[in-house]
Amino acid sequence: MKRFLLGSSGVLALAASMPLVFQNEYFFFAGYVVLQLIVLATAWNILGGYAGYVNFGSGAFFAVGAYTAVALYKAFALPLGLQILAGAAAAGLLGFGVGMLTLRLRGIFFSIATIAVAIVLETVVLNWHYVGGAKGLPTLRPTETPFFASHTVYLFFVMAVIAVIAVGAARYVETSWIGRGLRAIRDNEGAAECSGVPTLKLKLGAATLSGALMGAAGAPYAQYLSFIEPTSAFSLNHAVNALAMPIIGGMGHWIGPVIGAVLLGTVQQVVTVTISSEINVLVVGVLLVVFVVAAPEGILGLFRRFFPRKK
Amino acid sequence: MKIRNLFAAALAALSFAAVAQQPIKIGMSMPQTGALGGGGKAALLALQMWVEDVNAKGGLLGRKLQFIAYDDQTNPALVPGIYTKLLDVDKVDLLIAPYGTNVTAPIMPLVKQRDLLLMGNFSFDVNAQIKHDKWFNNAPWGAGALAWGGPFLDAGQKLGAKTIAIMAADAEFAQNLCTGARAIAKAKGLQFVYDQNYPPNSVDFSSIIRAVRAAKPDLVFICSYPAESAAIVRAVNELGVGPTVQMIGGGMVGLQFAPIMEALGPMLNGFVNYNSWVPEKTMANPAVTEFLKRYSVRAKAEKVDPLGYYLPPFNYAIGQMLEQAVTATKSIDSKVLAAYLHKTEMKTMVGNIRFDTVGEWSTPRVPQAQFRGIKGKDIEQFREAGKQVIIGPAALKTGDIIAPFDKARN
Amino acid sequence: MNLILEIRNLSKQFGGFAALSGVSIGVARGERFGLIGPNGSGKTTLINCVSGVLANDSGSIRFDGREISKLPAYQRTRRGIARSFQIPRPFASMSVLENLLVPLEYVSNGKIEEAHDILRQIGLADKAATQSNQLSQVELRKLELARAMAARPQLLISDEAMAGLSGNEVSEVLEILFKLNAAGITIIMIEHIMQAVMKFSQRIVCLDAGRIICEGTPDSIVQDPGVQRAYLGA
Amino acid sequence: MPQVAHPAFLVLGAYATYLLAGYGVDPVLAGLLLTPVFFVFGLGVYQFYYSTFEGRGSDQGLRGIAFFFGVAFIVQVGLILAFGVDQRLVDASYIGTSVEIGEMRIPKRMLVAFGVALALTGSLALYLSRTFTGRAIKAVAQDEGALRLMGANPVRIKRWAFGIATATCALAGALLIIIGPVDPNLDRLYIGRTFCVVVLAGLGSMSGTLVAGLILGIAESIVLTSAGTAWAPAVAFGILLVVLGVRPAGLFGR
Repeated sequence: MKRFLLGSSGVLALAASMPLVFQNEYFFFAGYVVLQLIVLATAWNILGGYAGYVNFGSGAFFAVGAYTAVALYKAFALPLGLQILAGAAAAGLLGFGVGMLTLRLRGIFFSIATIAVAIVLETVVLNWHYVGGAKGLPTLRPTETPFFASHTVYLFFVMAVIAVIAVGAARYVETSWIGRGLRAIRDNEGAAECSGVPTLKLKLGAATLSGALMGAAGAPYAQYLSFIEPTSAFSLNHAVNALAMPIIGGMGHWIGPVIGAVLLGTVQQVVTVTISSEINVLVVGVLLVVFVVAAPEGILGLFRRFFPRKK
Repeated sequence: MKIRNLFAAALAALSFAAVAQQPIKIGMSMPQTGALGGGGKAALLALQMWVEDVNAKGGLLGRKLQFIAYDDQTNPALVPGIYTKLLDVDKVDLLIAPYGTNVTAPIMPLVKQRDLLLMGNFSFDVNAQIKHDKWFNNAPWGAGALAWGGPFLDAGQKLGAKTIAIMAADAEFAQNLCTGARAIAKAKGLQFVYDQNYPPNSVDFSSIIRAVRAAKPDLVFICSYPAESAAIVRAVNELGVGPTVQMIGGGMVGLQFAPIMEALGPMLNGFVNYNSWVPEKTMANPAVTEFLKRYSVRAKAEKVDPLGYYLPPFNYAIGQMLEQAVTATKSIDSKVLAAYLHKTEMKTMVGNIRFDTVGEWSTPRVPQAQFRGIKGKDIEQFREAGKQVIIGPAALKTGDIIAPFDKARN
Repeated sequence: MNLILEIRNLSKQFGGFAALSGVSIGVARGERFGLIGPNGSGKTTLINCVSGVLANDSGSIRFDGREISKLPAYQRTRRGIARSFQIPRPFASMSVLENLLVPLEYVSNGKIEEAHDILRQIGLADKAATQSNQLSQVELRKLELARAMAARPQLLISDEAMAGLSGNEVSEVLEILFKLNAAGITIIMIEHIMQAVMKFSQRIVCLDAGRIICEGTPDSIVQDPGVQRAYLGA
Repeated sequence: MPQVAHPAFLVLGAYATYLLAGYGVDPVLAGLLLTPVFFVFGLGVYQFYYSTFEGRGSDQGLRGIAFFFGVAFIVQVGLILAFGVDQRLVDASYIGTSVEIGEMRIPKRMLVAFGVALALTGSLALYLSRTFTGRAIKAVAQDEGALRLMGANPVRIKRWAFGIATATCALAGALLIIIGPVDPNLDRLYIGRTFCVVVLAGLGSMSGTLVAGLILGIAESIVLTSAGTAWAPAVAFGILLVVLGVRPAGLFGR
């Protein structure tokens, strides 16, 4: 635990000192995306990797966070911190609802249901004209950001904080008693219940936490783009990334999604700049299939295979 | 010591020379695929022609132009990223907006924040709320929907229309235009018998056209994007809108694009739709004719819109405005250029333009034209006058409307 | 008689099919109780209802004097009902030892030593670190029992723990169950292998088509014409 | 089997039809010509899936879903790369004309699509109920062990079923592009519609599928014509969610 705290404060300090090293705004613009992916991947892994419930609707949680933030900003001009909390709360609530679905639905049916949730919510937002409906809503960023070189840098730092919190939460879940229970659920839910694991409670908890973290990742989205619009907020790409990155990084350990997100996120950013944004999505899809087929334990698994730990 | 001084001087001279020779970078994103991709490619070609023309004359302020354009796939979410990259990585000097309202809206906050000049590109009312003082739109419709929807509804009123049906895409441009058209229709005392938004990228309009038909309207005002426009024209042809309809059309983007005109052919007959430029005698001028001749040669080679009436002249005009402003002020600074654009009349091949406070044409000019006598799918027939007869506004009018719609179809 | 489990009038329907209709059974503390019946007679449904995997439609289930039929399965486990599954359901991604740590953590707050103890008792001590999807059939059966033991049950339900095992392996598992019973655990055994259930049980109930057709000592059960009919289909 | 790539294959079928139609082939004929190709393609996909997941018996739940999800995604992005995000459509004599019955006008393309779809569903139902392989396919969903006892190899049956399902996509894709223009992102909507119909019908019920399809179609067009045109995309998924939540066995399932 101590080592982790030390490590995470190190990461934050590093994030804070980035502006001294990098003058180019674009670095932060791109870095923000990578951090956002870390949060999404880590959050997905809590329900998907640990408990084995494959969520295809990550975009919905992300967008609920984003739109909650936008609506509250428009209505009460809430500061970003509160927007994030509210976004996380709303998406957490949605997570709780999706958790209730696990009562009846498993495997592929649960996954399809999450897609259904995403599309129904997207249609709701399409028809919600207060936040711009289908045409979207431009959002002005605050012109001044105290202590930070620019608003992008500020958002970068905020997302770094969320990422550290997300990874910390995932690590706690994994290493505490909750983690073993979730793994038991993934392996065999019936046996888990009969071994005294309160499966419903754990699933609800995991779904809520996972949803809330995704919502937190989505909350600053509108400020980041200075614009929000349903198609991209609910984009299937969020779902693919959230799912692909833990699988590629390795689902068993909290560092897996982080590795996956950093690796893929960076590749994506580079590819977007140098080749095209289509190829970058394709890269994710292809890597996903390749890893699922050839290296089911992800990069972590490969690493362990080549450097077995001594016991 | 001396040597070092000499070295420093040489370095300074070198870097000065480098600055002088460095090109002026002009950056933009342009929909080259997706809903607006067809029009976007044509517009891009016109801008490239302008850049080539200027560079052939030796550039601006002695510097060559470098043109950087990315494809935004008509996806609003990609646009802020592209413009951030244009500014921070590519370090462009001047910005042009992508063609279209929904892809322009997301960058308005960005340019306002960084206080940069942005040349608008056929978007509609994007600056109405943000009121950025360095925004200048090349589109001829001016602020608000009065100039746009007005002539259509005026003609409808003259025909004695009492009821109107409105169908609009759930997208920025269509919603803005529609809101305007509603206000005008209300002022004229028209009764709304159908008023629905349909989801973006809808492909099947049979149910909607049936519902419109059942409402028995006199006028049908449609605000749609290209693929939907084509689908709507098809559905109207298959299902009919009923004998009550006097006029149909108004704000359908896409019916100005040659590939869509070619694909629809005679199905277009009778539709009344807005335009920016049509080959009628009230609009022709030698500069545009000369440009279109050069353009169509290039367009055929690059397989983009061979007619190029709608966007290309106006995109070339963006270039002409930049050229005039930069040459006159000897500057590429946003503030200086914006001030010049505000106070000076701009001379372009699509006419002389003065901008109002929100950067729109102070004297709008939107012809509403009716498709007539189109036979078969030959694209060349659209080059003749009389195929798209301007029915309003009065200054541009080249013929009276034929109504009802069913009669105009034959 | 001190009843640890008291089932009254238990019914369960699947759609229009009555899997259990009005079953009443009492099991005494410390008893070795056998449950037999042909395939589809409702044995597994019955213990699924007892362990909480399924909810019964009507009737009551009292455990240790308290009504439990509305409790979720994990709480029944925490009160002392543990079971093994007919088809072994190991936590495949975990080692054998970790499999035991799940109930230890969630039910009994036991220490890791306890898990080692159980594995030693059951004869899996040398497999503690093995991933559980690498086990042989008999080892999987033992793991099922071991994991049930880790919940420190008062009542252990063994669902066909010997199906598909060889003669030697059957006696091995039987021996384990006898030992557990000797330590004070009530055991309900569901079994198809007649010798085993006859040898083990003090009392046997035979189900057919969701009803109890007879109840008694092993000897009397064998003689019962109803049982013979149910099994031989005559 | 967690086949979530099915709708993507459907769109792939539509694009393949578009390619053939470019050479002047009638779209329905093109769909028919494509079925064997898709059949073989389906066999291949299943074989690959089997040898990497089912055969190895490795945690196929999560990774199987991820696999097909990835495949669907690759198909979609591949189509975008190959054709762009623009809508594509085909031309045929029955597209753009309609049959008039009094006040009603029914587009011929709809009649053609309806007829072919009905014939396809009918022949599939016959195949599944009358032939040995057909019945084996229905059986494999319920009890693999029993099937093995009957002397049929469940893997081969499944592979065959997968091939047929994929082949159906070719023809269905052709119908899709006859009805209206297609774009690569269409499969997302069809995930909802496909699963909605299947779940509504109850897995494995052919006649139920027909009724469920009708219900969904009518519900969607009621929403389109009445108050909330803009709500149409949510219809399929809304029904799906409600059915999943209330009656997972489907309206016609047992």
